[in-house]
Amino acid sequence: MTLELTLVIAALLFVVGVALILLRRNLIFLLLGIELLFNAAMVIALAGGARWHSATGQVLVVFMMALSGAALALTLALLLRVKHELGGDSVDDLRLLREEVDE
Amino acid sequence: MILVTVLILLPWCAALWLSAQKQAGQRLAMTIALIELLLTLILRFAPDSMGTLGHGLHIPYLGGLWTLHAGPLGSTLALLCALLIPVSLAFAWRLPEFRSLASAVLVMAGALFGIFYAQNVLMFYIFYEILALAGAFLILRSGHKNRAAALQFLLYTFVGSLLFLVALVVVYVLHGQQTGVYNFSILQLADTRISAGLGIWLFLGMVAGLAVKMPLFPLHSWAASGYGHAAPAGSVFLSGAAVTAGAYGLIHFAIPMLPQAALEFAPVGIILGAIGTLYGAFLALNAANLRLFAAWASVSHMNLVALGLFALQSQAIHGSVFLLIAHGVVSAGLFGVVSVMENRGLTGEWAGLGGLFRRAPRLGAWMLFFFLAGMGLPGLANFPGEFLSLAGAFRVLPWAAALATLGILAGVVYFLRAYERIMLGPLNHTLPETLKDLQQGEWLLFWVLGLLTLWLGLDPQVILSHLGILLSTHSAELIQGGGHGV
Amino acid sequence: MAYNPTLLPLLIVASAALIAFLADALTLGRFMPWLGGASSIAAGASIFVEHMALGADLYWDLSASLLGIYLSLAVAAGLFFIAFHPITRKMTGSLVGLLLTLLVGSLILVSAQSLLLLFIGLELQVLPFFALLAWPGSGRAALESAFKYALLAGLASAQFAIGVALIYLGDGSLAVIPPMGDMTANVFGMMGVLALLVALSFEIAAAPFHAWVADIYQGAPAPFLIFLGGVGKVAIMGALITLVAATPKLEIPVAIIAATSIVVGNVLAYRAGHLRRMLGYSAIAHAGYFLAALAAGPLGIIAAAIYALVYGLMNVGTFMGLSALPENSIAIPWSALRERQPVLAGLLGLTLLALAGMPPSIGFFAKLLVIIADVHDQAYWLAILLALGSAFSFAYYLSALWKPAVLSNPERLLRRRSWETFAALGIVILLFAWLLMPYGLS
Amino acid sequence: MNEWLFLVPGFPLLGALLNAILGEHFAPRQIGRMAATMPFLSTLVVFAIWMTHGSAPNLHDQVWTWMAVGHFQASIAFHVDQVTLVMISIAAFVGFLIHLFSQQYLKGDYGERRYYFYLNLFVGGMLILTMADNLLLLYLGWETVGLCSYALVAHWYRKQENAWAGRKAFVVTRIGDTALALAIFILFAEYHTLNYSPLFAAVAASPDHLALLIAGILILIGAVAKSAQFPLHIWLPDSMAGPSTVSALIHAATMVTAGVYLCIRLYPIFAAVPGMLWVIGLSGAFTAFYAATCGIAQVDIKRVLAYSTISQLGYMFLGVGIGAPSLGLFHLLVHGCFKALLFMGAGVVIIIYKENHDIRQMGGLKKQQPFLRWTFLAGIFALAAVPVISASFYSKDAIIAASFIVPGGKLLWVLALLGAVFTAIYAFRLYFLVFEGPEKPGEPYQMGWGMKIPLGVLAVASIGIGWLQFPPGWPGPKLWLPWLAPELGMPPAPAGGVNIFLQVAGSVATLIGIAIAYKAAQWEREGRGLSRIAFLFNAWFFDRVFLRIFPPIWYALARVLDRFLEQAGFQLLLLGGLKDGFGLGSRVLESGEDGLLSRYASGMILGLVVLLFIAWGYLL
Repeated sequence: MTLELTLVIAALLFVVGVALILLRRNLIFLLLGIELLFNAAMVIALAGGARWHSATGQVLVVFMMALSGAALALTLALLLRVKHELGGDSVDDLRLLREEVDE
Repeated sequence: MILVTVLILLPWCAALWLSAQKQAGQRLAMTIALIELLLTLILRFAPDSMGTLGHGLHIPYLGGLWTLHAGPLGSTLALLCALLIPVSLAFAWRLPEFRSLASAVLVMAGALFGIFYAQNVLMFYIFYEILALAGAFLILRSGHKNRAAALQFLLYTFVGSLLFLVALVVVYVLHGQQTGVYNFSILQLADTRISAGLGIWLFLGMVAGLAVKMPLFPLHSWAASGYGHAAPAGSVFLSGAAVTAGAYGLIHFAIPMLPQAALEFAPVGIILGAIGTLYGAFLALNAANLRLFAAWASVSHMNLVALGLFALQSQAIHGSVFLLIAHGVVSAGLFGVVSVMENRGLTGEWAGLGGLFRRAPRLGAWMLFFFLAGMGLPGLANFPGEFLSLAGAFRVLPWAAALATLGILAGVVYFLRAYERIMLGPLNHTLPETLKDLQQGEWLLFWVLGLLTLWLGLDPQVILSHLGILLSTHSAELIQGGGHGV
Repeated sequence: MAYNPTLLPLLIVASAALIAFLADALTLGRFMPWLGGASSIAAGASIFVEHMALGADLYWDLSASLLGIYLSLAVAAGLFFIAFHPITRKMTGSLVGLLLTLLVGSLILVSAQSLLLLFIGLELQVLPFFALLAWPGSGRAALESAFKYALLAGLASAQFAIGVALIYLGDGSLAVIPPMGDMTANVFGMMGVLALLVALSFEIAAAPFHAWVADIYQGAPAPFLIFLGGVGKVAIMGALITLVAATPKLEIPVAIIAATSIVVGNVLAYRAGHLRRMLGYSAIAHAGYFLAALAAGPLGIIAAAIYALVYGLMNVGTFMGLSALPENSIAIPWSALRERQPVLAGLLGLTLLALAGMPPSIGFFAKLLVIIADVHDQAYWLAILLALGSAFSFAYYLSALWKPAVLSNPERLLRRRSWETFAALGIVILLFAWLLMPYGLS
Repeated sequence: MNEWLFLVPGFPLLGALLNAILGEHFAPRQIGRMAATMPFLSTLVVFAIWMTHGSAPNLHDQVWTWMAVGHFQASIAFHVDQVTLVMISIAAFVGFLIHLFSQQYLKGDYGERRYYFYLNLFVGGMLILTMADNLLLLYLGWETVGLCSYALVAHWYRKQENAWAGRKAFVVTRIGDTALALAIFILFAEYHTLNYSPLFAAVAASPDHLALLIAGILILIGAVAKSAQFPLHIWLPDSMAGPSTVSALIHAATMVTAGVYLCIRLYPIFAAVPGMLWVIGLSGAFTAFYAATCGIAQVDIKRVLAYSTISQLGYMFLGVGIGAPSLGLFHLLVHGCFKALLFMGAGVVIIIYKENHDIRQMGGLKKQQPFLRWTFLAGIFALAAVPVISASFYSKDAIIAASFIVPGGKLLWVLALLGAVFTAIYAFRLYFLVFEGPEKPGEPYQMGWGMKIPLGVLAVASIGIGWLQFPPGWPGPKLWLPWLAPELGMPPAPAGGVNIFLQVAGSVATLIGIAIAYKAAQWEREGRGLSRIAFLFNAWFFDRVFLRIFPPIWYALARVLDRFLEQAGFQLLLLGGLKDGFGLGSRVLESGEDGLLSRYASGMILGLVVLLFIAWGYLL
């Protein structure tokens, strides 16, 4: 029973994360979305660990935390520079590189 | 072996050297061309040069990539191409873009020699693609420098040749699975047992790749824009020599590999060839200017070659090869006349021409000579080829060959109408005053081409008897069964 | 994990990376590219030495070692090349360090047999680019490309994590080839493998996940694209090879992605005005060709490995050529390039032809191998699609060759004597490397 | 003698070659003289053949193998038998006379060298055509003479209508050549050989009626086009635009007779198919009648002679059609002489009247040019077949008579007789208008010996040559038919009462014609002559109808093919479609590339969902 429950939670996390990425315009929320996806992964990993009664689930979670943290840190640093140099932190400010469809 | 390797690599090095230089290397290009001619003559008529010349670059799964084999057909066509190099360079002598044209022609020549002496089908394919690229480069760099025409030429040939590659690989894999030997040499691939259904698809792929080059009817629209926009001197080589690659590929590689499928494709090939002959004739009649006129005339002749080739009948295939060679010389003459006129400042539009005979009788005489050769007048180069192709195809599919025979009538109509619009009638006032007749150089060039056309017309045996058995023994028996008769 | 010979290459490069990071503090930055280059060559040599060694979680099998050697040599060549590029004037130490971590990540990715290692390799390989793409001294476009790449790579690694977790949930072991059956035995495993496939397809810009590649190629500074296209992408292809080798059931989705990539890549590239965007789109098509090889069974695996290697080489050649051009050049100023850098112009022209698949170059032979593999596997439709795609690719590659752009002042073209040698070496490889190819097959 | 045969066509061809190579370095007069000597040398060789093998010529000279592929073998080989001997005598001798005549006729004309080049090439081509021993070599000669006729008709190319007339001649004859080529293919497909003797043996051995019928019809079309028979005759009247010497040689003596020669040579093929001969006879008879009716209403002196040629050729075809090829050949010989004479005479008349061809503005020339008048009168006698004293009484009337007794020949006889009447009318109408009546003086013109000899010789021939073969029942030499019998067999000969009735009918028809001609000439002078009948003047409007139907259709087809199939079809639909298709595709995909980050992410997520869906559907 608990396995299905955890999977439902993970699925919810996944869906919310995806929704955040697709709908919000502010870049911070995009990062939040990615963080939620990572959390969903961690929940599944824990469920796996519990199911197979082995510690590798937790080892996996620890690694995911470390790596997601590293990735997010760097992205936030870039976000700072983007806010500073491109003048805004919403998705529309990142329109410099695009296909000139009108030509 | 070394002779052929020199024959292939020399023009490429020369082309590289030419493009690196600043001033136009007319003299260099011409000497290279003449050396090439000499080499092919030696190779063609040296006593022991027939048969496999040597192996090289043996790669485990792909077979020897540099195995050279001087067959009678290959070396004869090589001789034709070697002859056309100096001719096209001579016609392009005073063009501003001589350097790029000459380097393109030399690269094409090297690729063509590679094709004719290749024994490994993959090597044939590689040279075939280089030829196509060099051809596109020639169209791009000479004449109107039209990029769309070059791109169209390129895409037509490449889409076709890659389909040929896929078909080739299928045959190669099937052969490997049947005999365990993975090799691209034609001797091995010739006797793979392929089921009829698959065989037809494969042959269609191969025809798509090879028949595009000799513009078979549905795949021909690159020819008009290609020849129309390239400089006529370039088109001399493009329409004279480059088209032989497609026909040679069909005879030497495609048909031996899939004889059964070739037999089933024969009626379709004849019909397409017949339609193409008439179609080319009609469009030449309606051509907007002289270049397009010569282009469509060349398309019409090449479709007649295709007709003879696909008839898979001994007279027809000999006739089609002879017509291929004759077409090389005659179209060199035709495009030569166009290029001579353009050197004299004539735009080639019909309105700007008329009554030229009064000013340039020599040019008029030679133009009539090559128009007559184009019409298939007996005694000139095209007639033996046309007759044998049509007679042979007639035995296979009478009504289609009869349709193509109308091409003889159509030929007269469009050639003479063009001749009258250019040469006869009252003198056109817009003609430049300084219009000179043929000078010594051009006069000699036309004499060479003219005598060759006359000699081929009156004594075709010089080529026909040396062509050897065109349908390889293997496919000949199979086709014998098909009731085509020798 | 006790010391094991298979870890040797990683140790060499990791230590060199650490030294490089410290070097900036000791103002020894200028020598770091040479140190980095030497260490990666040493790593390559060590891979060559323990050819076919099976470690705890690293297994240098045929394709892995082939790609491993290539990766290290490519990074070495890249380092020697950018040593002379103006962009590396500031913080060369940390730059080299980042590139070496990229190499470590790639080597892990190529040879890993355990999911966790794959995940770490992926992260190690992706993170350096967040910084590299927006290196100080490159414009605002570079910054935007870096951020886009960072965010989307984060999304991909999240999916990768979900995949790993699901597979672990499914069969309880993190090994790519689990003890009993393969990963897709159960439903979770299946979904997990698909998530992995999606994440990795994103990284090599395969069709449905291709949107990012054009912007990054347009914005990012050219020298670092040598590494993104030439090294990073090839490593991910190595990972895909191990993945698909372990789970044959993936061949149908891979085939589907391959077909869509070929079509989408060629169609997009056809009208791309900007040179870099065209290269980006054509990268989609090449990912498609690679996946087409992958979808062709055992012989396909070898063909895919060779195609990955050849594609990497071509990419390195292309971006070496482009890094001599000023950043915002829409098309290649051939006349100016030919005067100032004749050999580099030759290399650039030849690589474009090789990318298109012009016969004498290895590009053609790689494609030929892929076609042979597809035909061997009776996937005729894929072979024909590949043939048509590469035939059509000539249209936009050659229009890049033919569209002459006029450069306002030729001085902005970078002139380096040493780059001539790189270019000459590149041309030799491009023209004659196919001689060695069949031996790779045997 | 065998190995010298190649000299007969060889000399004129050599002349042409020399002219082509060295022509520019010599004065036109020297070229003219060199050109004239060539047919003279050929005539000498032919004369030698007459002397040595006159009675039963059967010479063969294999020069070299032209084409040999598989079992098919065609070679450049010459063969002379009775029929060929007659033909080459005409071609060589009349050719020489024309060369002689043109020395003065075309002196100082522009393009004189070109004229002699093509004249020599023509004579060579005609000799090859007649001496060929296989159909392929015949086809070579056939096309060479076609080419020369094009070039010579368009000799004065500076006027557009002359160039157009030349082209029209070549195109119409080329229609026949295409038919002939098809016939050659059929024979090649059926019997695998094109040499005459093996071909006839194979035809006799296994006559496949359908193939031979089609081949026969196609050969007839070829002959009809070359010999300007109805309906493909429209090119002959227009090709009068060329010099008169050209008309004399090509459109009287040699080229137009090639069609008749072909039918005589391939007689066994026609004979093998029942009813085929009658078709030839009908076409000949009808053309004879049709052309004669048109002849009476012409005003241009050369057009009268052109229609007369068409009509006389009709008689020759009639001769072959009723199973009397030897009579046809006899009339061919006779016609060759007097028609060449008439054309040359007309040429001089045109010079005298300063290039004015209209016979209504001529008259009374007999006082000014007595010699021309008497020679022209001899020709007119022969043309009208005046009883006893003219040659064609012995040849044409024999054909008309023979046609009566052939099964189904009554219709042919009636047509032929009417034709004979009309022939007499236009012949003497021409003579009376030009030479008799009130005198309209032209330019004084002194004919040199170069012109007088040909006219004199041909005048004598057109009177005397008929005596070779007296009609049945008459005393006198009957050499012609027995000489040709071994090769062409004896023609049907009417006997007793019927014979006399037919001979009288023929003579009476001619005399009636002469009387009508006298009245017609007077009407013509008063301005209300036969020429005002538009129907006859425009040759039953055939020419106009033909020109309004076929060329426009041909050019329209070319335009349609060019605009719709090539430009619209291939360029627009196929290539344009592909290009736009790609353009559209890339525009759609590009919309996904507008730089918006969240759209990229959506691409990824969408991809994952789709993949999961496919995997779920497929795998579980």
